[in-house]
Amino acid sequence: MSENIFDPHVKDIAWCPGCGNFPIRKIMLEMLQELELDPVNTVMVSGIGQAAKSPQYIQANYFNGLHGRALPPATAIKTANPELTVIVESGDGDMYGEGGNHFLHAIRRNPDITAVVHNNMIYGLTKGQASPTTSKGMKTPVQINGVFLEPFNPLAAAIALDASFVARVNALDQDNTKEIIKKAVQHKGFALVDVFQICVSFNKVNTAKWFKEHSYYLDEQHDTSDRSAAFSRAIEDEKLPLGIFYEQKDKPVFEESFPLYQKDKSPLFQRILNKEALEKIAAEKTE
Amino acid sequence: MSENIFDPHVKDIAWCPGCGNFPIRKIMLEMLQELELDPVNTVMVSGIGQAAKSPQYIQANYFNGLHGRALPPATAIKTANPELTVIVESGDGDMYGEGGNHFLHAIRRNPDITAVVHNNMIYGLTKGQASPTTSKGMKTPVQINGVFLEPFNPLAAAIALDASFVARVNALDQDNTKEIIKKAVQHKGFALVDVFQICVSFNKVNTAKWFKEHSYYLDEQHDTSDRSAAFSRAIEDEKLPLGIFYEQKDKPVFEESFPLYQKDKSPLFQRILNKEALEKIAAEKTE
Amino acid sequence: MSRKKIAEEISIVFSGAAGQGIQSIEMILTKLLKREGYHVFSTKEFMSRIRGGINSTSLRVSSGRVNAPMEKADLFLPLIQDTTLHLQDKITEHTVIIGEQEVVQFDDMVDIPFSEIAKRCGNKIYSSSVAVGVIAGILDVSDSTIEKTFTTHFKGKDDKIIQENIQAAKEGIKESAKIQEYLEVVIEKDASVQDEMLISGTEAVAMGAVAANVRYVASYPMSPATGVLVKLAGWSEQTDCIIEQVEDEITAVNMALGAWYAGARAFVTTSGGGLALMSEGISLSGITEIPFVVHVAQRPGPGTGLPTRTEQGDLHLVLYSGHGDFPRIIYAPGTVEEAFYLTNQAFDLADKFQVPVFILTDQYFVDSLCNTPVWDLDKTVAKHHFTETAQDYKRYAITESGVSPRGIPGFGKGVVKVDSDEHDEEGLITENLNETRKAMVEKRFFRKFNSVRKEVIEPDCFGNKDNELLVLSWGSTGNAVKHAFQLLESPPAGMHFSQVWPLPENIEDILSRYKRIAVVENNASAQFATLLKGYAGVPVTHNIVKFTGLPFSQEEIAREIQSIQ
Amino acid sequence: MSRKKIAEEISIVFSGAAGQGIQSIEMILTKLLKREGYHVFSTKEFMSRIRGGINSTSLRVSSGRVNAPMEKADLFLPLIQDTTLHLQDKITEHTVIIGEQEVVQFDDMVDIPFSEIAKRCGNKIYSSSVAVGVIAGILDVSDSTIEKTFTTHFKGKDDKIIQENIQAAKEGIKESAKIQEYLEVVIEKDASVQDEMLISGTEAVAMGAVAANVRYVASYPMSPATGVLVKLAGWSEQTDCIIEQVEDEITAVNMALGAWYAGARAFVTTSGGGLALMSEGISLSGITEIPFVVHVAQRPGPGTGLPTRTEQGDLHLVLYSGHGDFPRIIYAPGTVEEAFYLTNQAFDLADKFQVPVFILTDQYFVDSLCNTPVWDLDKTVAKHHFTETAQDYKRYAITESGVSPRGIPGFGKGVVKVDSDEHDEEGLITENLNETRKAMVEKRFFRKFNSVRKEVIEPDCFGNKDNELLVLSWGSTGNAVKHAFQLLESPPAGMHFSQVWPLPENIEDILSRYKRIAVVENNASAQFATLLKGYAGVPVTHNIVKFTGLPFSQEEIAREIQSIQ
Ligand SMILES: Cc1ncc(C[n+]2csc(CCOP(=O)(O)OP(=O)(O)O)c2C)c(N)n1
Ligand SMILES: Cc1ncc(C[n+]2csc(CCOP(=O)(O)OP(=O)(O)O)c2C)c(N)n1
Ligand code: SF4
Ligand code: SF4
Ligand SMILES: [Mg+2]
Ligand SMILES: [Mg+2]
Repeated sequence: MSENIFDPHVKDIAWCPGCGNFPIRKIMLEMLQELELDPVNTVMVSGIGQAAKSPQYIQANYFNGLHGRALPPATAIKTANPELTVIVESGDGDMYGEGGNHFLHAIRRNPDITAVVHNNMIYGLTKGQASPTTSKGMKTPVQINGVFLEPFNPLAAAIALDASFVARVNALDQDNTKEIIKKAVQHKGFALVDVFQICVSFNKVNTAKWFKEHSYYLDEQHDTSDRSAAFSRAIEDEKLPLGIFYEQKDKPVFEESFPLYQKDKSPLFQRILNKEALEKIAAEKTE
Repeated sequence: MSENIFDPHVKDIAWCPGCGNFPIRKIMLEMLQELELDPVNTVMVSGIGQAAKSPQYIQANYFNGLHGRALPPATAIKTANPELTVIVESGDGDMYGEGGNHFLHAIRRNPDITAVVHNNMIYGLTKGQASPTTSKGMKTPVQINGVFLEPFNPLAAAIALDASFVARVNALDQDNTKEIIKKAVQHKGFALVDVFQICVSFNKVNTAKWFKEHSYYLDEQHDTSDRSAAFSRAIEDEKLPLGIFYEQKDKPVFEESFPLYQKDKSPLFQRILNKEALEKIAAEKTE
Repeated sequence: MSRKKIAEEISIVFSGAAGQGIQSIEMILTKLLKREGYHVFSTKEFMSRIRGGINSTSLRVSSGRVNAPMEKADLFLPLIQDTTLHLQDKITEHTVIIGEQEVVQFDDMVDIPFSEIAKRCGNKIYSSSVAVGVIAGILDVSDSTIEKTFTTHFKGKDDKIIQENIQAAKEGIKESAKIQEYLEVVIEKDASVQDEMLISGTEAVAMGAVAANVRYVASYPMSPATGVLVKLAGWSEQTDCIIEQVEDEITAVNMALGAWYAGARAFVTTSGGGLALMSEGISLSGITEIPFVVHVAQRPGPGTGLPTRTEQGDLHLVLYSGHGDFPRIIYAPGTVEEAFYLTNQAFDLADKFQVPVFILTDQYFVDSLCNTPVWDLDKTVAKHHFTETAQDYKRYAITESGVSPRGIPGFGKGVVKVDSDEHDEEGLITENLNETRKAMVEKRFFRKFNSVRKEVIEPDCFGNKDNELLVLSWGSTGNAVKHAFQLLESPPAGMHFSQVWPLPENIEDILSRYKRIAVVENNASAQFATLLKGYAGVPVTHNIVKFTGLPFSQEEIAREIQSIQ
Repeated sequence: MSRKKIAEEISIVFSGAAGQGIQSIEMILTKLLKREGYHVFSTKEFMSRIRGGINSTSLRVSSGRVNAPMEKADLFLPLIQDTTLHLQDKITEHTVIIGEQEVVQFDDMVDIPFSEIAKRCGNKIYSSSVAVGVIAGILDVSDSTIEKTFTTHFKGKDDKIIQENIQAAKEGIKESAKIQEYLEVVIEKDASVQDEMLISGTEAVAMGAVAANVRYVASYPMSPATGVLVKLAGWSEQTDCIIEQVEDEITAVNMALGAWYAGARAFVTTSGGGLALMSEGISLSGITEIPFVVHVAQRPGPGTGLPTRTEQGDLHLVLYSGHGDFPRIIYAPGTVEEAFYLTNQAFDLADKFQVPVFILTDQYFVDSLCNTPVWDLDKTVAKHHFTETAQDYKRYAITESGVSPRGIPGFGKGVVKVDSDEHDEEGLITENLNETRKAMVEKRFFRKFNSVRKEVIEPDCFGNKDNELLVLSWGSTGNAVKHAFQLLESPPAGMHFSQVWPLPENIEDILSRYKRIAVVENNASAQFATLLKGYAGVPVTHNIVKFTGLPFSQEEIAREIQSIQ
């Protein structure tokens, strides 16, 4: 395969040896190349955490913002310039904890962006506290009696919010995962891909073996256009289904809803002041 | 009926004549009295908005906090003193907009509190902008081309979060509503009651007539313990079902999960410093 | 009451419950009087509710520009009985009270049966028009002005309704004869006013943003800042501007930064509580060097406070919101003109210096209306400061000025890496402390601060410059101080700051000439005084503060100055 | 290298990658040395990653209390090669470098094959124990101390493993002979140290909270503040304290206020970015007069900045977070003792005055360890200040002191109404501006501020009080300044502030004695200096600032002082 232009050939990657972020990075680099995207027109957006360091290791534009706050700038970037491909990569704590409210409302907006959530079911960077997706009962230095809270089910929540593309994958199953992320990026609208990721340093419960044993792929019979069915699959909890749960192909997207793009497709940065409009507003005030 | 001790007989209520908050207030006052609660052990918690003024007009303890932030203090109050009855009353903007992240995570905690959301599908106090539940297409001074975003479906979201009690009622159907809110308050765990409320000043779409025509009661056949079924009913959108959608009777509650209450039920304010514990910690440091 | 001659200026106060129509009286009357050639200024105070309660609007009609609150009313027109004595201060023995005796009771008042007259003209709800007519009559407004104004104001309504309203106003003019018994009003008209705009603080800010080519507004409603959002939304079809009402204020700032990053000029409008929530995001602007412009319309805090009232209590919040050290710019307009041009400039400097810029107004300011000359668009700027990137583009190139050329994604051959972690020139996370961290702070904070300081707006000086007493003001209190000076026999020196941060480099020199300095501000803790002491090293000898939620009136300030003169 | 006699004190630096074991070397070694009767102080700096990179721990072992960072290392023990020259400054020509030649290369070094020795004792991972042994050998630590320390340290582990580690340490002692060629170490031991505690800044804060009867911790993890959460969680079964990791920092503050409202003492720990998010909630504490206590462990900003580094850059943020005016208290401990007692007092004063109280530390401070005398619990307080309510209880009764008796729900016959809107005495929303609003601001802000001010902690004075130069410090830099004075021939006057807000009433008097004032602080903008100027009206003539993300060393401060003396 030819040289991947998205690979900046970083010397020192700040993840632990064996971390599940490495296979995700590999998938993302290949995906970007195979979709023939252009680094100059691709923007990676992230919050803060181990997963959120991902854009540091991809040669493209990036906006490495605040913990929990990846979705608002991602939405705005896409809205300000619909010609850009905007991909969010961040952690489970980032997206479902600190960023929970943005998760709710970004889905409602349905901008044409993709959110790849590295779900290691733990707070990695801050050294192993429970995240919203940590399994009940897992003990950590803060949850000393084991996690009590119901784990957040991002798929069920996204389906409840009528997200336009909802999928779950396992980072260690690279081929399937890459194909699904490709579809997510190609999907027009907000695409959520929750990625099972191992954290070798802090999550000793949800290991590679655990993920393998506790997951299976949705089969052909699953109708991805059936919201109720998708929901029922999403709340399965003995074995966790992988694949595309729910997909709406024609859901209107946020940035296209604005009349200014219906008149003219050019990105906002290319537009200059419309003096007449201002003069007209001022003139009305003299009446 | 005897004098209602929860009624402070306020002279001037700051709601518009004809506002749907009045019938809700009536229901709440009667409900509190009929459940034989004691004002001294009842705490009303709210954020900011027209709905959030409700505690001002009820003679009980109250915590009238910040816009969007009713659930964190409510959870803490219940956790610090499980002997109190804690009821949240706030608006749709407050709970599902500004407060969205707390909504997600309060449900995950499942404290034994009740959230009564006055859902007038509009921002009342700030003069009529879209709320998360505003219907698509509704025009407002800010949404001049009509609302584009998918309305937030609080029931579907709560069921996706595996809330322990999820109901919807219509404030104008006082008797049924009162009975359901009573059940919510009596339910052990987090109870969400989304209340259809008219706003005569700013919501000219979702009128009393509209609510009546667009809703019907779930019948006996609906199995409130079936999460998938509850979800399917929650996403119905031609006619909106009313009643209890989903109920889990034995879901463990947040405040009881703490070992300290397993040892001793007394509220935290009654506990004095355990000097020995501190001395022991200090002694370990001398080792 | 004895007959009083009113020359130069008249002050009129309307009061009523929310929803009773004093807002529409204000709107028509100000238009009408401006069209007639009067200078007008109107300001309102109202409760945080949609219906009921008691609100008021105060109007000054004058032969010259008089844009400041006044304490006393020459005319008082209550639509309901004010049982709370809310407006007691406005009424003196000289105040002429006009009202409908069936509704309001005063010992000595002119009874005008508004509703009855209105009903006669076709509908009880025309009583606002009758009231408008009464004032128009006192002020000698021509029938043609009445007709024109009502016709444009009610544009789109049924012609019958318009005519009936005009009729109601004309009946009001007739009734005004009753008032002439008490008042003789002779105010000179000024034809040049007719071509001026009638503008609120809200509109001035919103138009300044439009003049800056604003293309993205992300905001959450919050009084008293919502007006700017509503105005920009209302114009958005003409201005091709994206308007997004977001889920919370954290989203607002983070979206705005995303939009600026992608090359669109973004704007946020909020009040203190909302800004408090943006604190972390403002710090993100600081480290990423992404421009940010926010309008903060202050209201009294802490907490929810008094949502519809006024205060200048968020200066410290705005100056220090966000963790860590980074430069910022704070404008505090005192007139609608300043609001327009400074908002416009806010975008230019935010873009040029890649810093957060704050426009600090308050409820009193945004909700006041006055006439002002049509903006001179030649004095505005709307030029982008970003550059086309080369392939080896580095977002945080170390430069002498502290400003690194700002690229945007998709424009040029390079990629644009912005990072909230400390970073190297390329934008990659760094842990090189002694070199990279140090160099970045020196660039981003020290050198850039000096660059920003070069474009600071000097304070506006007035009064008697040689006096040993200097009276300072900032933001919305500026005009009230200037007007107060006119009430004083021998005014001291005056200085008004429309930019409150950074302070001018020579601030110490400027201020050290004065033996005594009094700072007038609408907050309890004398925030600007503290700022001056902390950064200019000058002793402020008098704090003239007010924190009731109401603005200073000119008389109040005059009294305060007198007491220290 | 020539043989050097080390008396009184030795400084030792370990470096290695994250996960390589320098943390466990630090933990065992400090315990060991304290048990042996040495004063120990250790401080660390590390990258924001879990594995890899390069981190270091600096240890001072001394005959007296020496709790401040030192620039130079007497001994340097790298576990990996430092290619980034990160620690270059620590190494002088006198530094003895100890290492495993296979791993690290220096021109002149003592080769000790740690891994080989470790392997011989049973497992390669025992090499940390070998390293511990080497230092123990140099410092003449007895075998019994080794045995005791390892046994308690590894409590719960397999006996075989413990014995093998002890063996590894003993082998290390043997190897230390090699170092004696270069160094002669004679440091007096102090038996009283043996009974002291070995405490980090983190533990001191956490224990201060425990001593205050903390019952509710609501926090979100954030370096460097997470440690306090982890400690309190670890002890929570003994202390019967509720620990809740919340979804975000906004929840933390609002939950804490709910808990305090219901009568439980609540605590929050965070860093600058998290505090920024709490800004609105802090204002809620201000208007509702609900107590609030938050620990803010500073790190360099803006934005995410340098998550694992140190800075004193959030003073302004803490002082001004929250919109509107209300009193607050800010403590900035400079020693673990201060951290313990002040955290304890923070709860008492928050409860008594019903205000937000901040404990301002930083990464350097919380991550440093030293020995300190066991706390005197008689000097702590844990008394509630709430009252039982009567039926006509009014939450916001107007009082002379500005403090209204605080009732809590369910305790007494009354109901407790708290409101973030401006309210009357009962807690009901008010729009009465001239009376109620005014009275509430006067009570809540002015009078209460005066009450708070009566309990301000005076600065700690040292050095030559009659010198014309005063060197000021606050928070974590205090000790480094004190130690710097010992390096100076003629030290100036020194003053350390462990409370930075409010300032003492007589602050101007205290400071005006000095002709020149230098403020030492770990931030770019000289925040405390600005505060002093703004509120004490004193001219600060020198800002000694550092903003690289590393703490001041005593030598650095000494040099800076010399240059202005
Ligand atoms: C406002 C704020 N709060 C807290 C933090 C500290 N913080 C950094 S990353 C992180 C959690 C990371 O967890 P996750 O998002 O799951 O990412 P992971 O490291 O597991 O990939 C936290 C709490 C922060 N940077 N900002
Ligand atoms: C942080 C913050 N942002 C915004 C506001 C302004 N605000 C007050 S109430 C409200 C919305 C009210 O809508 P909702 O919660 O639906 O209540 P309603 O008035 O409709 O009952 C807003 C935006 C505020 N008080 N605080
Ligand atoms: S801590 Fe976990 S998530 Fe972070 S780099 Fe290490 S293995 Fe990966
Ligand atoms: S604005 Fe709407 S919600 Fe508010 S009081 Fe009026 S009718 Fe009720
Ligand atoms: Mg994670
Ligand atoms: Mg509402």
